[in-house]
Formats: sequence, C-alpha cells, structure tokens
Amino acid sequence: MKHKSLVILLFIFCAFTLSAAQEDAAPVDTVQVDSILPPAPVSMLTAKDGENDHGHSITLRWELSADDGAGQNSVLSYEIFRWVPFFMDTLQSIQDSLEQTEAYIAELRTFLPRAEKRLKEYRKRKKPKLVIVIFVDSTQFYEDTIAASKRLLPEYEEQLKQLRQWRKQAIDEIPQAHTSYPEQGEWRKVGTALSGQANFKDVGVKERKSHDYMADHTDYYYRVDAVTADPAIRASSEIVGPVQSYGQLFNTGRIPVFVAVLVFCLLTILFVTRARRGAELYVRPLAGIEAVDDAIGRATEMGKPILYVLGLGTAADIGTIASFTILGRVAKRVAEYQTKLIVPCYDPIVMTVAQETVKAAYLDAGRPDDYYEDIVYFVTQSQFAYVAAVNGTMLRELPATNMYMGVFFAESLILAETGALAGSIQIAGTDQVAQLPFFIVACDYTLIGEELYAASAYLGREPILLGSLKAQDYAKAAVIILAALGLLAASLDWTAFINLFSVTS
Amino acid sequence: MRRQIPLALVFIFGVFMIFQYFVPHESSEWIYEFLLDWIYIIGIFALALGIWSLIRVSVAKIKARKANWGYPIITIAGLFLMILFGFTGYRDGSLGFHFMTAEGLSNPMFRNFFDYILIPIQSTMFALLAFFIASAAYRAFRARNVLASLLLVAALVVMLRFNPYMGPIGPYVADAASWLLNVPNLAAKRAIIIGIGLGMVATALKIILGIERGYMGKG
Amino acid sequence: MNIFDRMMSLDRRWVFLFLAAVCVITYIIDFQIPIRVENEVKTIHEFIDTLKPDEIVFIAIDYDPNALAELHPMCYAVMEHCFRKNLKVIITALSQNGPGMAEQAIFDIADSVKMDREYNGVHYKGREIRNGIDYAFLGYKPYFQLVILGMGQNFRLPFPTDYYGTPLDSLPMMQGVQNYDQVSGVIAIEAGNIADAWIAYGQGRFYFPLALGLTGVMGADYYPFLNSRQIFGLMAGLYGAAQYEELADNPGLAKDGMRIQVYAHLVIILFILMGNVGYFMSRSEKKRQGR
Amino acid sequence: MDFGTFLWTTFGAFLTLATFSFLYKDNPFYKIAEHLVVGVSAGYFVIILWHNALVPLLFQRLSDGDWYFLWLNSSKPWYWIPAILGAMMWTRFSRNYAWISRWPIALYIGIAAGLAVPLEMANRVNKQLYASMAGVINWGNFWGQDFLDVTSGYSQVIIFAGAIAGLFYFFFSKAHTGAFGGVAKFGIWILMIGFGASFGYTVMGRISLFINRIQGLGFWGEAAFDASNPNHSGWFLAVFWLMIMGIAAYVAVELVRFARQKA
Repeated sequence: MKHKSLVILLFIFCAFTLSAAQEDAAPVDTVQVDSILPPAPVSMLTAKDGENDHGHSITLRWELSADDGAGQNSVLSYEIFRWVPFFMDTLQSIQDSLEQTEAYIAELRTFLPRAEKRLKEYRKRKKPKLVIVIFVDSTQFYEDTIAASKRLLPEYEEQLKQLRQWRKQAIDEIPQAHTSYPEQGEWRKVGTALSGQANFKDVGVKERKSHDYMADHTDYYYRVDAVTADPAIRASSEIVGPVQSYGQLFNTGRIPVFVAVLVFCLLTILFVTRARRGAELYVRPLAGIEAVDDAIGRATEMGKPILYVLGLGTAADIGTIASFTILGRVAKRVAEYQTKLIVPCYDPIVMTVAQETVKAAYLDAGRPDDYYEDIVYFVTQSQFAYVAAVNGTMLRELPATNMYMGVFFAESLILAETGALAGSIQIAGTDQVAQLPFFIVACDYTLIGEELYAASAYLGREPILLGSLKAQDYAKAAVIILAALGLLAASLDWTAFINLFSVTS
Repeated sequence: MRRQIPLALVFIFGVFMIFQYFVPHESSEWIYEFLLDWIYIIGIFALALGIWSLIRVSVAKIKARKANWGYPIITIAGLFLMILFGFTGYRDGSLGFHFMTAEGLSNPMFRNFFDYILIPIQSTMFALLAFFIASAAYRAFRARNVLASLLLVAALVVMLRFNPYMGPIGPYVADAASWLLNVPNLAAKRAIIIGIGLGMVATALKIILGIERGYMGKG
Repeated sequence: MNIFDRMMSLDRRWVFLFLAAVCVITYIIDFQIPIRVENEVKTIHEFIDTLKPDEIVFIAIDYDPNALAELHPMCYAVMEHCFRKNLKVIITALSQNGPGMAEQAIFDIADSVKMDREYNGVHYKGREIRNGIDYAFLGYKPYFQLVILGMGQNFRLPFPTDYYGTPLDSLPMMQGVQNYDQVSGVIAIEAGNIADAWIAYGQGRFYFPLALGLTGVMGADYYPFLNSRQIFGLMAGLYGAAQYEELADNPGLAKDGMRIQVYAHLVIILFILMGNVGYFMSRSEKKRQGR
Repeated sequence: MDFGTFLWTTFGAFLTLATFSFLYKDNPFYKIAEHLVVGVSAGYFVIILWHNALVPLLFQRLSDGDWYFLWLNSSKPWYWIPAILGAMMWTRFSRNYAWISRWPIALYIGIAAGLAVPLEMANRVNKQLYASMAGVINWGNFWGQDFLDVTSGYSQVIIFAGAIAGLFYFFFSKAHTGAFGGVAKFGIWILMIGFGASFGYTVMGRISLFINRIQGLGFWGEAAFDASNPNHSGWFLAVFWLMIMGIAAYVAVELVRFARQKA
C-alpha cells in the first residue's frame, strides 16, 4: 500500500514534468523550475540486517549527498532501490491468478445455492406467468447455468490446488532466484527517504503469502539515488550487497528491562525466603487498609450490605488480579461477621474468578453454607450501562460500605458520588493515574497506585507476602539512587552512563 | 491435582511469556500471537457464563416478587430481542437467520436499538459527570487541613485559568495554572507511575511463583 | 442549624439545578464575555491585519472531524479575516479527512463574507468569494513531508491541479506564484504530527513566517518553538480561537463555547467558596461557644 | 424525518430525560432506562463478540476443513486448543466438574501475568527512570524568565525532587518519622497538588458533555415542531405532548406524595 501510493506520487511528478514540457508553447504562465545540475551522490552506503527484529528487514545507512542542505541544496529526497529478479514477477502472476481463482470459486459457491433455490421456485409454479414465458424460459436458463457451474467448480478447485502448490514451490525458490544477480533482474524502487535523512529500513512482511513478503537468508542488493525536484536529474550511489536478513534470538535494545526484571525477581525471592524463615518485618500502617476492617464491622452493626466493585478491567489486568486477592480477604471477614456482600461484575471471566475467590473465602471462614452463587453476578460489558446498574443497586440496597478496587475509567466519579449520596463509607484503590483525583475527592479513603498492590499483603498479614513488599521498597530505593546518579551524570555531560538505561525498541 | 495443575500452568505460561518479550524471533512471535488468541477465545466462551448469570439473577428477582420485580422483565426482553435482531438480517431481500455472516449487524432494528436506546442512555450517563464533578468539588473541597487545602487551591487555580474576570492578575493565574499542570502534576504522575509499575511487576511475579493464590481460592 | 451550617451542607440537588440552569441559560442567551488576549495570538492577528490587499496567505487545514470542535472556530476566524482584508488564500489539506473540513470552512466563510459587516469599527462590504481568484484549494496528497518539501520548489510539483481538477496555471491568482517565496506567510491549523513537519521541513528549510493553530492538549508542547522564533504565533484550543475572534471583533463558535465553560466554572467555584466560608464560620462559632 | 424515525428519536429523548432524572432521585423512569440499557447492551455485546471475534478468530480458521473430519484437516487445526479451553469454562454449569474451569483460568492469568512483568517494567519503571535521568537541569536559566516559568531550572528541580519525594511516600517498610517522614510529607504534598490540578483540568471537558446532550434534545424538539418537513403530521405533536404529559403526571403524583408526607 505504502509503495503503491509512493508510485502514484512518483507518477504525478512525472506526469507533471511531461505536461510542463509539452505545454512549452502555451501562452499561460509556465513553470520555471530552474535548470538543476546533477547532485552529488550519497557516500558510505552500508546495508545490514535490521537489528532486534524478527527478520524480513534490511537497514541502510549512508552519508548525505553534498548537495543536501548544503552546496546547491538541490536534493529533495532519496530513493532506495533493491535489485529484484524477474522471478518475483512470475511469483506475482501466480499470486494474481490464485486470487482470481479463489474469487471465482467463492462467486460460484454463493451463486449455486441461490440459483437452485430459484429453480425450485420456478418449477413449483405450474403455470408460469405470461411475461416470463415470452421473454425467457427461466427454468431452462437456470438448469443450464447450474449444470455449467457444477462442471466448472471442480475444475477451478483443481486449478486452485495446483496454483497453491506452485506458489509454495515458488516462495521456497526466492533465495535461489536472487543468486543470479546481476542477470535476470532489475532495480526497483522500494522506498523514499526525505532530504536530511541518512537511513532507511526496508521492511518486508513475514507472512509468506503476502505480496510484500521479504524472504530471510536471501542475498539482497541495494542502491540509493539522490533525487532533485526534477526526478530525471539524480545521482546513483554505489551498490551494496549481498546482504541477508534474519531474525534475532535476543533483543539487545531491551537489556535494561531484562536486568531490571532479573534483579527484581531475585530481590523478591530473597525476601520471601527470608520471611519464610521467620524474620520480623515491619510495615507502616495504611489508613485505607485499616478502614477496611472498621467498614465491615460498621456494615454488620447497621445490618446493611457491602458493595465490592472490581472495576472495568479484565482478568488480564494486574490491577484486577490484585483486587481479587483483596476481595478474598474482605469476603472472608464478611463471612465471619455474617454480613451481606454484593459483587456486580463487568467481565464474565472476572465474574468467574471472583466467584471462586468468594466461595473459597466462605469455606475458609468455616461458613460454606452461607455462600450462594449470586453474591457475585454479571451485569453487562458496556461501561455506562454497568454504571447505570451499579448506581441503581447503590440507591436501592443502600450499602454501608462501597469498595472500588481495580481498574477504573471515567465512571469512577459517577460511582463514587452516587455512593456518597447513598451515605456509604467509601474505600477506593486504582492504578489508573487519571482517575485517582476523583477517588481522592469523592471517597473517604483511597489507596493510591502502588498501595492497591500492597493491600492484599497488608490484609493477609502473612510474612511471605510482606516479604515481597520489602523487595518493592528496595527496588524503589534503587530507582531513587539511579535517578540521582543520572541527574549528576547529565549535569556532567556523561551521557554514556545515562544511555545504559535507555530502552530502545 | 485440582490445585497443583493450575499452579503449574500459571508458572509455565508466565515464565514463557516473560522470556518471549526478549526474543524477537519469528517463532516466538507466532506463539505470542497464538496465545493472545487463546485469551480472546476463552473470554468469548466465558460470556455465556455471564449471560447465564444475568438471566438467573433477573429471573430470581421476578420469581421472588419483591420490590421492583417487574423491571428485570425489561432487561430479559432487551437481551433476547437484541440477540434475535443480531442473528437475523436481510440477504437477497429476504429476512432470515444468519449465524456465520454478519447480516445481523445491519439489521435496521439492531441499528435502531443501538442508536436510540444504547447511545442516548450511555452518553447521558457520561454527561452526569458534569454534575457530579460539581457536587464532588462542593462537598469535598474544604480547607480542613494542609493536604485538603493544597488540593483545593491547585484545583481552583487551574479552573480559573481561562477566566476573563480576573482583571490584572489574570495572566499570573494562567501562568500559575500551566506551571501546576506541567511541574508538580508531572512529578506526581512520575512517582505514581513508577510505584504502580513496581507493584504490578511484584504482583505478577507473586502470581507466577505461586506465592499469591487469592485469585483461585487461597491455599 | 444556622446559615453557615446550611451553606456547608446544602443538598447537592441545588448544585445540580443551579449548574444546569446556568449552562442552559448561557447556551441560549446571546451575550459577550471579555477574553484576555495573549501575545502569541496577537502576533498572528497583527500579521494578517497589516498585510496589503492581494497579498497571499497560505492556510493549511490538517485536521480530521474528531478535532473539529476545537480547530474549526480557529480556521473560520482566520479565514474570514483574510477574505475581509481582500487577501488571497491558498489552502491545502494534508490529513486524510482534511479536504472535507476545508471545503466546509470555505463554503461557510464564503456565505458569511457575502454579508456587509463592521469589524473593529471598519465597515466591510459584502462580496463574492471566487475559486481561483480569491482562493485556491489545492486539496490532499499523501506523504505530507514530501508535499511540504515539494511545495518549496513549486506548488505545481505535488499539486499539478487544484482539488477540483483545474490546472494551477489556469487559476488567475496562481499566475506567477511559484512557491513559498510568493506567499506572505503560512498559518497551519494542526491536530497531529503534521505540525512537526511544517516546522522541520517547511519553515526549517524555506524560512517562511509560520504560525500554528493547535488543539488544547498539543499547545504546551509547542511553546519552545515560539521561544526559538521558529513560529511567530500560536493559538491553542478553544481559548486560542476565542482570542482570535476577540481580536478580529468577530464572535463565533469559540466564544460561544468559552462562555458556557467560563460560567459553569464560576458556578462550581462559587459553590466551593460557599462551602469553605460556611466551614470556617461555623468552626469559629463552635470555638467561641466552646469557650 | 418520517414518523418511524420520529418515534425512535422521541424514545431516545425520553430515555435521555429518564437518565437525567436520576440526579433528582431514583424513580421509575430511571429504573426503566437502567434495566433496558443493561439488557440491550448485554445482547449487543453477545452479537458483536460473536460476529467480530468468534467467527473470524475461530470459526473461519477451522471452517476451511471438513466437518466430518471434525475440522482436523483445516489449515489451522491447532485452533481447536483454545476452543476446547473455552468449552472447559462451561464446566462451571455443572457442580461436580466446575474445578476443570480452573485450568483455562490459570492459563489466562498465567499468560496475563507473564505479559505484564517485562512490559510494565519497561513502560512504567525503565522508561520513567530514563526520562527523569535524561531531563538535564537548566542551571543557566535557573530562575526562569517570567512568572512561574515552566522551562526554568528550579521547575526542573521541583519535577525531579517531587518525583523522588513521591517515591519516598510509597515506602511501606519504613515509618514516616524524622527526616524520612519529612521527605515523604513533601511527596504527598506534591501528589495532592498534582491531583488538584488534574481535577481542575478535567472539569472543562466534562461540562461540554452536558451541553452535547442539551443539543441532542434541542434537535429532537426542532424535529417535533418542524412544519416544513413534508412528512410532518399532527401525530408528531401528539406524541410530543403525550410524553410531556406523562412526565408531568409523574411529577404531580410525586408532589402530592411529598405534600402528604409534610402534612
């Protein structure tokens, strides 16, 4: 597609220059593109496999033409050419006829049942209407075409099978075909770089059946032209090649992430094993967490239910998964106090997991008989329809406590304000930075960002889980120290240090 | 068995997906795309459970004949009508059931239900925010302590940013507002985002390592 | 319950009612609010205001319908100002759905310019705006960087004909107009990264005066270019458009929108202040009673 | 606009008003709108997921095989795996085999957690860390050029220090006392200022949502009274007034009830 539009653009350029040349005699104001001298070609052209990718791409680099932004300043763009064997045209024609055949078959397949249905209708009519008899004998016509189609269909299908076979063979032969360089092929434009740009990535597609498929482990040859406003006036570079593309096994641009994950993983395991051995771990109190217990007690006293909203996340959002564990702790206490719990859900998988969680919590609390499936129920998967339903529930059930834990979007404030209207105590926690202000303003307690993830460890009070909090703290300390070092390095122009932390691609 | 196999599955697939991120090779990409399709497809199958839950809760309410028992009838009717319209459509000028092709999406009744029921109610629910943001500000922006005052003052300054009735201090308020948005706001967001990132990674690791099992019934 | 307690614990339905009433009233009643004009918008207005008749302004309309609410008012205000000053305008649309936006703007403004009007005390006679004489609409071409670069050589390279298929040479106003050199300045109204291309490939290479109209969110990112004088003016969001309308004495869509926003904000601020006054007064009352 | 469309738009306008009535209090109109939107949207998602996800993701991939081979000879027979996993979710309909549904859930959560670890580390931690490192402080222009200059050195110092102090606030295993507590306190101040500013910033966009709905009602009103419409008939006005009367009747009933309560 990209290439097509580029070709169109090129065509427009050519068409214009041609028409300008022809209309020289015309009296109207003519274009005076000043006569341009050929520009200097690009130099130091290199080509190598695209880094850190799945293959199917070649990166080209060069030094700008002397007339780009300097000298005559006449270079407008660079055109990148790749040597393409004529064999690719053969492949293309196979592709085209294959698609054509597929289209025919599809057409026949939709036509046949319709025609048969029509034929049945005609046969049913014992006395055809006069008009039809005069103009065409429809029955005969349909019988003929149906017979013809039925004959053609297997033929086409056979042809399709043959063509698929050929295509498969032809695609396998692409690397072989490229070895004939420079015979039996020609240079074709594969892209354009704007003036001032000294690199280009020729990116192909990995799907073998695609028109833009670029085979790996194939010898490619490249050339770059410096092009002026007059497309005919250009300068070609030296040819580079052969160069092959292939997929990498490790993305070196992501090394900082790899190191970070590894270090963090080790920290977590270290502190968890230490906690398991029974080391004392201190965690500071969090107001929002302490409020959870009070809120459950309050609901019991008032004899009103507790509403727990898991948010709009799916079970694939870590925020929602963190919310499940909080729900587990809350449900256990709710079961102990024998209070009513309401959990309306937005996502069916979230509902399923929440049901498991709550059921296990009731079992844990020793009250499996109090559990029934409809504590956790599904509403709908549409944002504001869900909000409408939860709002209605809040005003009708008047829960003593509303908890909003998980992933929330624009509905955060609608829920929290309606809850406040219903006179409920509200505790919220979300990892959506944009929604935090609204929860802070409208709720009694808010777990800000990371506190949501810490909440399950806090509520569980198990040493293993508290151990992982310690790992998080050490990671934060590392971030603070590295940021300070980075600031120092930046002020001293020591960019090599900072670049160690840059994640590319 | 019933507990160990799921935990093993979480561990194996979790570790695989972590390593997959660092391997750009085609084969790793293929598995990645395939696994993402699993997630989608499992999610779609689960919708049947959701719809079943919705129907059961509604029917239970209707049967119990408690307050408001009539309204769930509307829910059930809406649900089944919409599903009916979505699977029927015109082809060659005749109306019929079409499951494998999407004629239902252009069924005029399906469109009408979408345009004149879903859109008005949903956008009005969204529009309620205009009011709730006002009432939340009125209720909560009280200068009770330092933190509440900071919140209040920052919000007031930003809200007065374009106000034309500020006289000579107008330009200063506008500058202060843009400073608040670009300096403390940026710092706050950065701190929260880094914290959330670490919290997410820690939670995900705990799940993969089987330390945190709350999501499938603890223990 | 004294008055201060009541100020603190007003039923929120009064807030709702008051806010709705103010929004609806400001929406219905036609009145003006003062707009404080900032320097970066004033420079754009002055630039167009000081051009002589028949000079050429280039307006780039590079946004899609989703940015219409913020950018259409800006485009209307600038374009009407140009036509009232008898300037000639070249229009391009380098985003995919831009041509629709541009045509809508051109037709609406052509209708508006037919009317006699008085702006800033100057009487302007209504006149017909003609394609090819007063404006040239070149249309859309893909690869905006290439188009911007190409127009630096000659408008006819990327646009051999205008949007309606007429060769540029046949348009009277394009006689002798080769490239940016014959244009007094470029006003680019942008909703995306085409703005960067206008700065880097347009102004950075051909050194024409460039001003930007941007969405509110983008605004803050482009102030550095103002400081480095790569652009001479900048309008951001509805407020930027309202300032231009204020300067041109031609209230339109932007000032309409601002009016409602400003009064809704005032209502909210009023309620916040009321709550706080009530809070402090009742607290000091309680302290006094306690003593 | 023909009469059918008018009826639909009138219904839409009624639902808009019904939803707004929630601001006053919970009432039968809101209940109708709420229950209707829940049912219709759930049905809508069933259809959308079926046609736009299940058919292309699963059925089309299997259906180029033959059904009597159970589609095992299709070009992508491995798509049977997610289909079976999906079907395992349905064991929840049974009491005895519900535990099987834990397998697909475990897969789902395992894949999600594995995806999140490197991705969130890269996007939230590594990139933010790099951004705060690379933000060179402009010492030369420390006090800025004008009032509260965003590009000035001290603003950049505040961004840096604020982010660090914010992180101090999130430490869990250290009590907020002494110097540490002081830094953490500064951190929470910065967070609160940020939240306030961001709240104030959002107010602007939200007001226009309401204006938008008002305009929607305005269009509907115009349609009802537009006599130049060739399809316009007395029925339009009849429906219009019927709706107004219905609402008025409810308001009257409510008022009477209110008065009785007072008395």
